[in-house]
Amino acid sequence: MAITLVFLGRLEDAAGSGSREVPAAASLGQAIGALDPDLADVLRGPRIRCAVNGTLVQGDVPLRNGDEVAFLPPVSGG
Amino acid sequence: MAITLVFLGRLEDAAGSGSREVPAAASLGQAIGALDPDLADVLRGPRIRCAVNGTLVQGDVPLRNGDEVAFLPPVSGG
Amino acid sequence: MIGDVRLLTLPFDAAEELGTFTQRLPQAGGIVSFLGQVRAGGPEGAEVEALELRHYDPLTLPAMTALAARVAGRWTLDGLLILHRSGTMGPGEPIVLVAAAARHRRDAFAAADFAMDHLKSESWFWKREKVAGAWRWIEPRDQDIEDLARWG
Amino acid sequence: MIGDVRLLTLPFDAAEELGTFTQRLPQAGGIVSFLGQVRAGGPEGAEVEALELRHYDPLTLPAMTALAARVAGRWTLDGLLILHRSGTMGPGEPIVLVAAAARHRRDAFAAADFAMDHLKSESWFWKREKVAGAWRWIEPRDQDIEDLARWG
Repeated sequence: MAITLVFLGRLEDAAGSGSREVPAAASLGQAIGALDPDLADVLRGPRIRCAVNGTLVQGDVPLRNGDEVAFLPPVSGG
Repeated sequence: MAITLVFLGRLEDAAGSGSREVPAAASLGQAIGALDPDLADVLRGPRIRCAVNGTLVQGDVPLRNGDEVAFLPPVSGG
Repeated sequence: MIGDVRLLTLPFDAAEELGTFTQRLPQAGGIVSFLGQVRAGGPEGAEVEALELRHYDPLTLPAMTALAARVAGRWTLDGLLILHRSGTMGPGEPIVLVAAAARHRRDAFAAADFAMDHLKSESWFWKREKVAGAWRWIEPRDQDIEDLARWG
Repeated sequence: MIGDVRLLTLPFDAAEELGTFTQRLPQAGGIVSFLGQVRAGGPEGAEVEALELRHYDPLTLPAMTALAARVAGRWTLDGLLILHRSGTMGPGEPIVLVAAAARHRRDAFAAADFAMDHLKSESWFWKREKVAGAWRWIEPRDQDIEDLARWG
């Protein structure tokens, strides 16, 4: 029973790795709340977007076992 | 004692060749006036520009023996 | 229309790619291309030793493909090429190649320009640079946001 | 700045020329190019079998060089390439290649766009096309004059 968190760009430095498995949580908010408070604060930042299983989401959404949640800071590509 | 006339673009068709030698004339106006009247009319057209020895000229200008006079219709390049 | 959109994780030869694209489009009167490459030599001697672009598989290529469809819908094109690197690159290496082929020159210029503005500011890439041995993440530039605002 | 302005009377390989130009400019972040080629296939089946550009030696290359200087004075560029064919060309053959290399993308786009508008409308070339076996001289297009007016 786990979900995968993916940290893109500078969030990788904040999280200490590009991704990690965490215990399943009922919602995105609960998954973030279970993290280290400093990291949780960063992930709740106004410019951080989230995608669940490759689809962008807004606000709190329910999660299911096996979901992949990506945290996306502002892009700086090309 | 001659000058060279060069006919660019569609003026080549009007002149029958890309260039020709003609007897020296004291001025551009005289050189044009000595040509077949139909061709002279075309060369006096408002959109035809002239260059003498590679320099654009406006209006009537004196000519010297050996000059090259180019008649330039509107460009359509590239 | 010939569309060719690729996310590349290995170096590519921009001149060869553009040559191949062009050969497939003899009916196009004009082809405008933009090549973005890792700059050799930086301002104030801050030489970028390496540049890394990270992408996120579930989002990055699908968004590039969606952008290509948007560009193709906005201008009359014969062909559109969008190649973007991911991974680590050294000075002088190509990062992005966009080419738009059209019967009319203005369409090709506008399409390539629009595609680049949107790739730069909206596509799912995160960039970091290695300067003086240290990696640092690059924040988005205000200029990129301004460039985007041009298209209304 | 690297300036390369040539009037060519024989076919050229546009991809190879652009590759060579790019290799000389590792410090440029962006390179915008425009390639104009003889269109294969025409509207309403009026296939252009051949295109001929005539130039006038005393004027044509000097004016191209002057245009390059004007472009280089107006934008901050690392390099500017202007190649233009003269003579007879078949479908798919390159006619003109312009490339502008710059630190900033906007400069490269604007410089290439400006150079093309001015090459098209002001440079000393006269064009004729062979359609259905008959040559006809091409008159300037109103669109070219409008394109020029954009630059004030």
